[in-house]
Amino acid sequence: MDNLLLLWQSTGLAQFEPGQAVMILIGITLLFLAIRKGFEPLLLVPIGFGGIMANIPGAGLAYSAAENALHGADPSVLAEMAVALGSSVLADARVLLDALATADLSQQLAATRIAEQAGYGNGMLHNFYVVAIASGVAPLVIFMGVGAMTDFGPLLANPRTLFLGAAAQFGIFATVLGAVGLTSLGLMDFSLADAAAIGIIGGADGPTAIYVASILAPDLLGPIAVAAYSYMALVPLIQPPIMRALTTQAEREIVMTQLRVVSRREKIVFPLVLLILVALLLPAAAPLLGMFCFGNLMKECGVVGRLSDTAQNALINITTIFLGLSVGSKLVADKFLEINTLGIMVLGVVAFAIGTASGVLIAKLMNRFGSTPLNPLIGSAGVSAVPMAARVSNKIGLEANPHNYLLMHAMGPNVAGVVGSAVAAGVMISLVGG
Amino acid sequence: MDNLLLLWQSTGLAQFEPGQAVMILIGITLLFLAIRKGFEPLLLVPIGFGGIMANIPGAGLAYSAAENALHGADPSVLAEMAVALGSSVLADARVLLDALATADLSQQLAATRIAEQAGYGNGMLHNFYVVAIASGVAPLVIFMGVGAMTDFGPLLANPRTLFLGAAAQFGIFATVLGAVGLTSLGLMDFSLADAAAIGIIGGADGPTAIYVASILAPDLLGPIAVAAYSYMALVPLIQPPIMRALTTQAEREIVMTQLRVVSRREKIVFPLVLLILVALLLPAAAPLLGMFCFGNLMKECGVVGRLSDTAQNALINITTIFLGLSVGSKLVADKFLEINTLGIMVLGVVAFAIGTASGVLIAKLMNRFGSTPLNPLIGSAGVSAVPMAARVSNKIGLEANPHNYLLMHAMGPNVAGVVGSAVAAGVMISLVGG
Amino acid sequence: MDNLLLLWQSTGLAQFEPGQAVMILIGITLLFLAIRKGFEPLLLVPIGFGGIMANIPGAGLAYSAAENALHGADPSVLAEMAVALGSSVLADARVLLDALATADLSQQLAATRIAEQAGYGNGMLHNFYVVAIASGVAPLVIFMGVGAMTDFGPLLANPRTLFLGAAAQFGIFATVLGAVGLTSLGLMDFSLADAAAIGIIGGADGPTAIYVASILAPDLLGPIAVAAYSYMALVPLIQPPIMRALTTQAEREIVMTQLRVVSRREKIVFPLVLLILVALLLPAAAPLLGMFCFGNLMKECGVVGRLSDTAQNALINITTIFLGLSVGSKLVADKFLEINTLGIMVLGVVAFAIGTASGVLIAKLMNRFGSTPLNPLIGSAGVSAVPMAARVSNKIGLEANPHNYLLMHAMGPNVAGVVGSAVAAGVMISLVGG
Amino acid sequence: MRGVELMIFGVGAVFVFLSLLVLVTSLTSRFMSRFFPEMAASRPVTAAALRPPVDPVPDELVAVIAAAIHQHRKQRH
Amino acid sequence: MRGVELMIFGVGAVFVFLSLLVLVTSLTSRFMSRFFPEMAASRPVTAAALRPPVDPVPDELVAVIAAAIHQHRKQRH
Amino acid sequence: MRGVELMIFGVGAVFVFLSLLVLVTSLTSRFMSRFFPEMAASRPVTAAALRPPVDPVPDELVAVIAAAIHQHRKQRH
Ligand code: NA
Ligand code: NA
Ligand code: NA
Repeated sequence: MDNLLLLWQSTGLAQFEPGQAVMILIGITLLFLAIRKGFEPLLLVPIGFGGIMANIPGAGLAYSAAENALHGADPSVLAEMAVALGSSVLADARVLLDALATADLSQQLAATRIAEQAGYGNGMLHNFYVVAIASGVAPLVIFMGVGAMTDFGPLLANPRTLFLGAAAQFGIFATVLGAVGLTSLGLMDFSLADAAAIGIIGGADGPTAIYVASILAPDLLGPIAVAAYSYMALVPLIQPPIMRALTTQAEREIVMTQLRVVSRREKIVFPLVLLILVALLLPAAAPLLGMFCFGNLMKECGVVGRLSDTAQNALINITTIFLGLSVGSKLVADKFLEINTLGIMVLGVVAFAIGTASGVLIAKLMNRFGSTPLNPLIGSAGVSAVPMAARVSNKIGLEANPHNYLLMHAMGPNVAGVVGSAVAAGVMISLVGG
Repeated sequence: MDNLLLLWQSTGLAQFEPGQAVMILIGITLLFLAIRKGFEPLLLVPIGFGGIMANIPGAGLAYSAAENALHGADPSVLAEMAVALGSSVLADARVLLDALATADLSQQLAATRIAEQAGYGNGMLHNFYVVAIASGVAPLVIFMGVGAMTDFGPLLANPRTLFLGAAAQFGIFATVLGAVGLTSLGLMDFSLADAAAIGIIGGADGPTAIYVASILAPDLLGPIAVAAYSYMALVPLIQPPIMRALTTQAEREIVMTQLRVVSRREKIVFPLVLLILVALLLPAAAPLLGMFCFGNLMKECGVVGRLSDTAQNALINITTIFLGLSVGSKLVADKFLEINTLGIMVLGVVAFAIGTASGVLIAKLMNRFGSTPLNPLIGSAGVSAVPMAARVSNKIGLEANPHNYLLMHAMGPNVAGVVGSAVAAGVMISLVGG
Repeated sequence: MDNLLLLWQSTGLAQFEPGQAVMILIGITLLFLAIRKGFEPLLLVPIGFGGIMANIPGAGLAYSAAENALHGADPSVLAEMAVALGSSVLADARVLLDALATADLSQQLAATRIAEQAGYGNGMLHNFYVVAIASGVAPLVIFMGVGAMTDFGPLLANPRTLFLGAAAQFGIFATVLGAVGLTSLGLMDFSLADAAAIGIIGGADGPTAIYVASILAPDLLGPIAVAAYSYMALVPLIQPPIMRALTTQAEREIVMTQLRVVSRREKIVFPLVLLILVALLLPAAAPLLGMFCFGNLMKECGVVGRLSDTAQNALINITTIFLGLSVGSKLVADKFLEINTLGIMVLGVVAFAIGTASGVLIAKLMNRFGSTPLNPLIGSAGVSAVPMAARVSNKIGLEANPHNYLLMHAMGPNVAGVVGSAVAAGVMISLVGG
Repeated sequence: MRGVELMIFGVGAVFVFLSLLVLVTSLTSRFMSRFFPEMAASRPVTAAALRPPVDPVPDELVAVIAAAIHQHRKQRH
Repeated sequence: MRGVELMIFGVGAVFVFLSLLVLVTSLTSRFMSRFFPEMAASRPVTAAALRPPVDPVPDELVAVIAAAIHQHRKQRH
Repeated sequence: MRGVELMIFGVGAVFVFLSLLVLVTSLTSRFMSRFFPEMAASRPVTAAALRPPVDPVPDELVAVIAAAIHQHRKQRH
């Protein structure tokens, strides 16, 4: 009989909380969007699945050993941990969970040791998170792989498009302002670091957003990553109306001059030039842009083809699997089902919209005052979201002039947007994370 | 002269113990079986080689820093470690090794720190074991890869075959009973957790067996893994006599109706349905079945082909190499050359036999009382050992009726056996590991 | 205004030290040599790029959390860390950095905890170094991959060539003597362990050199790795003059008898024989030669093709990327711009030259006193540097006799050189590292 | 807890779980073949992935999350 | 520090950085096309990698490092 | 311990080890070519891997382990 009870108590049904059911539904929704609608499936399939696993009641896959011990709620263990955390011995599990979250390093170590002595361990997804994200390594490795896939040719042929990549980052900082504003209005509750992390969603660059969130606002990492990848998938919906509203038919018809051929040597030198500029001016962006430039150099130098291939395939794929599952670990009900999550979703789309608009407006300006014609539609590609945003520019351009292929011209601002958001990330980390 | 002495003392010859020589021979035997006889070579080659390396005298590749310090037997270090472990200062190395094995976490940390201060480090294989198996990650990653290689189509076309996958797990629990019985007869010395881990050998699923053993009985992991993979390789020898003995010629000739076509959508939904059932009922199986379902969803959803490819190739291969070497680290003479190992080998083959028989018998029952014909030979495939067991069913079927191809029909119970043993593993961990 | 100051102070320009600029130039030089001159690009591209990243001012990518905290030089943190390190509270950052380097384990842990509490973290490259090199795993995994790429056929057809692989290691030990000599003359400042690590450069084997340096002289790892790979790339320049000077035209024209066919079984048994000899005589070489033999067995046994493929491709490539970046982390100005580095560069080339000469001289001897003709040009291939050194033998041989292809004959001593330097490494670790 | 009990409960739990799986799988298959039959085997799922989405799904996602949070907060307070 | 300031400095820093990158990139491109024009597109870089080096570069590397160390030591003492 | 000694013992150890390897390798090759000659080069080893094993090897393995354990226990007690 005891066995039956033990079995029943160990089932999920006996331990289910409504929030977990809701989160499992959200996980299924993400999988649906990824599989049926083609929303960034490479990330959203692992994230969605990880989110479901994180909310399996009683499994504690997303919790650390100490959190699992507190969820286990064995009275004697609770009492011991309360002492370790400097709380009242009578404190209940929920209070202790809050105490654990704000405890200092040595208290956390003490609590962890008690939990491990009592037989509790880290959940699988928690371990993935610690190794892949908390250490910072997974976003950096993905950025290296992205670098190894990036062709800076169109950017080098027309370096002025870097300004468009800068302009589109305006959305990032406007969103920070928005987040701070919502907080001062009492509608949300974001610290400046939170606001900075949320703003990076507007950079339309997944690994950058995850990297910054893991440093500045780990608690918000789940919603930020979900928002970033969701909106990146929605670029073909979000951008066109803004692009049409801000440009005239005449502007959309502008034919740009063909890009010059860029030599192999220029392409080899560019990542080094960028790295040295980072070294001189923005060390906080060094990990992200360093790995990005390293990947690009491996690709362009032509003598380490097997390393470049691995960076673009086996390594980035392995890392993506664990990055996605790790992000999923941040979709536990307690941390995701907050009013802040809604705020993040709303602010994220605003950031995208402002970034798109800024890119288009600056492109208009450059067209008006520059010497060579520049179709403002390529401005929107400055938000990143490679290569989706460039394809959108191309598509809207073709609507206006069926013989005007903007794709290669838009790839310049598009990769500039990747650099731009990494730079913005560095600036944020310098100013806020210091 | 001192140098010569130093060189000589550092040789293996000066430090060889007979047990190590024996274990090296066993390692060579495993390699011979793997290479010449084709016994599950993907695992037994790394395990056998790891086993040889683990027993190189003086190298301490399979030991932790603290164990290496105790084997080093420097008197002052021993005395310090004896204090840390709460033993008598006069205790010799063997006593301290036992004390270390049963020490609590903080004593182990203290002993480790002393060993590291004295210049001892973890052996290479020990590090592999900690990272790959003690963390649980390697079996889970292999299970993900297996999931990405599994086609649930035959199972979905005939879901009743899941019962066969359940029936064949009877061997697991009968073996637990056997292990407990042998212990109460005083022939062996297994705790209930040991017995549970040994039983899982009957699940005929390598990663599941390693995963359960790493949780419930890490000391027995070496023999359990060796037994599991050896017997999986011997499925074509163990199963046929049992299958022939329990079926009539008429039953073996039964032709089954062709399987219906299963839609892509059903295949996509199945891993999610299974995951949710796990979430509701058996959280303890969530890591294993979660990763398995994740791998399968990646394969079936069709939108993350590059992740699925990596899970089936680079990632599972890398993990297999380190998993095998890590298992080898548990083949050190001290831990392997116990009477218990013999008991595990014998119990393992009994588990296989009982599982096979149960599968066949339930299949006979289902054939008699079901509406559609069911060839009892596919029952034996329920033990897992994909795809060997299904091939055996096919082969014995062809002997009875040269035009009766059972392979696809046997794949249903075969993959059901994988699910079944993971479920059994979850049940074990809930009931015993709590 | 504060923001502007904060931004400026966070730039690299405000924090640049001349040494860092110099090291960035050296990094660029390494990249130039790798990309334009084809100097071992697979390693020197990651090493060079890592070296640049390690010297980005203010980023601290190559430093541990404690080092970053000391570089941060916040007075209250410094004071706390001074206490933890047992230094005077008034000690400045430079003094404390020295104290940290010589602190014992528990002091280091205490200092690290203070640094982490104060918000400092490990640099990215430092983490790579700890995981890839300090653990020893990356050189071992690369050695496994090299094993899986090595064909022992030519060696087995003519086992006497193992003597050439032994002879060429004379350079290693002569260099140790040289390093000790330079120290006793007061020109350099090398401990015996340093000297041993430097000598291994003469083994012409990158992973072996890195492995030994990481154990015996981690501080010198950067220059040692750079010297090893640079000189391996320079084999076609360094060896020919020595080979020509030590041989007569008649010797260079010697045609060797064709190699016998080696059976598959002999190739399978060889790595096991080698492993067992290591086990009996030289446990200190067990990790290196064990992994090497394991890789070779995976290749030759023919039943684990997918593991062997992965070891030769995805796994070795991934490991090479991180190994290279990790070595780069040792190119920080403070540690690299020492007079010792120059000494290492000079001693390295001397080691190469002596090894080449010893190989050629012993080959002459074997030709004179042996029963079968042996072209002394293949002696130089005994230094390792596979397959470059064997190609050089072939090329010089063709100069003397345009129909005399020595390549296959030189592959025997060439792979013998790999084994020989791993053996020498084991001897060093036994004698010096004990 | 002894071996016999472990065997009974273990085998029982495995059978219960897999029986439920048979049930749920059968129901799901029937449900899907009735309500979401695949149009034609020739339209691969990957095609959908390459096609940009055309309906305003962000609203859906936000709506789902909003409802979820609302309900969650209500229950806690 | 408040949001407005963060926005001003942040946008400013991004623009300054990318403007400098435009400048440096343009200069580099011009410099390279003038002084190191590529001989012919048909000579791939990988060819260089396979060709053994022919000039005594070790001297170069050692010279660079020697000079560097010299300068470095001078500055510290 | 000084450099000279290290050189002597080091070179000596390397030569001893590799000489033994020459010896053992030669013996093994001779032994194998006499007692286990390969039937025909055309039968690849992988074929054996795919063929299910036909002799009752589990007995072999169990026998080896049993003997080993027996001997091991005898020596310890
Ligand atoms: Na961007
Ligand atoms: Na099974
Ligand atoms: Na060598």
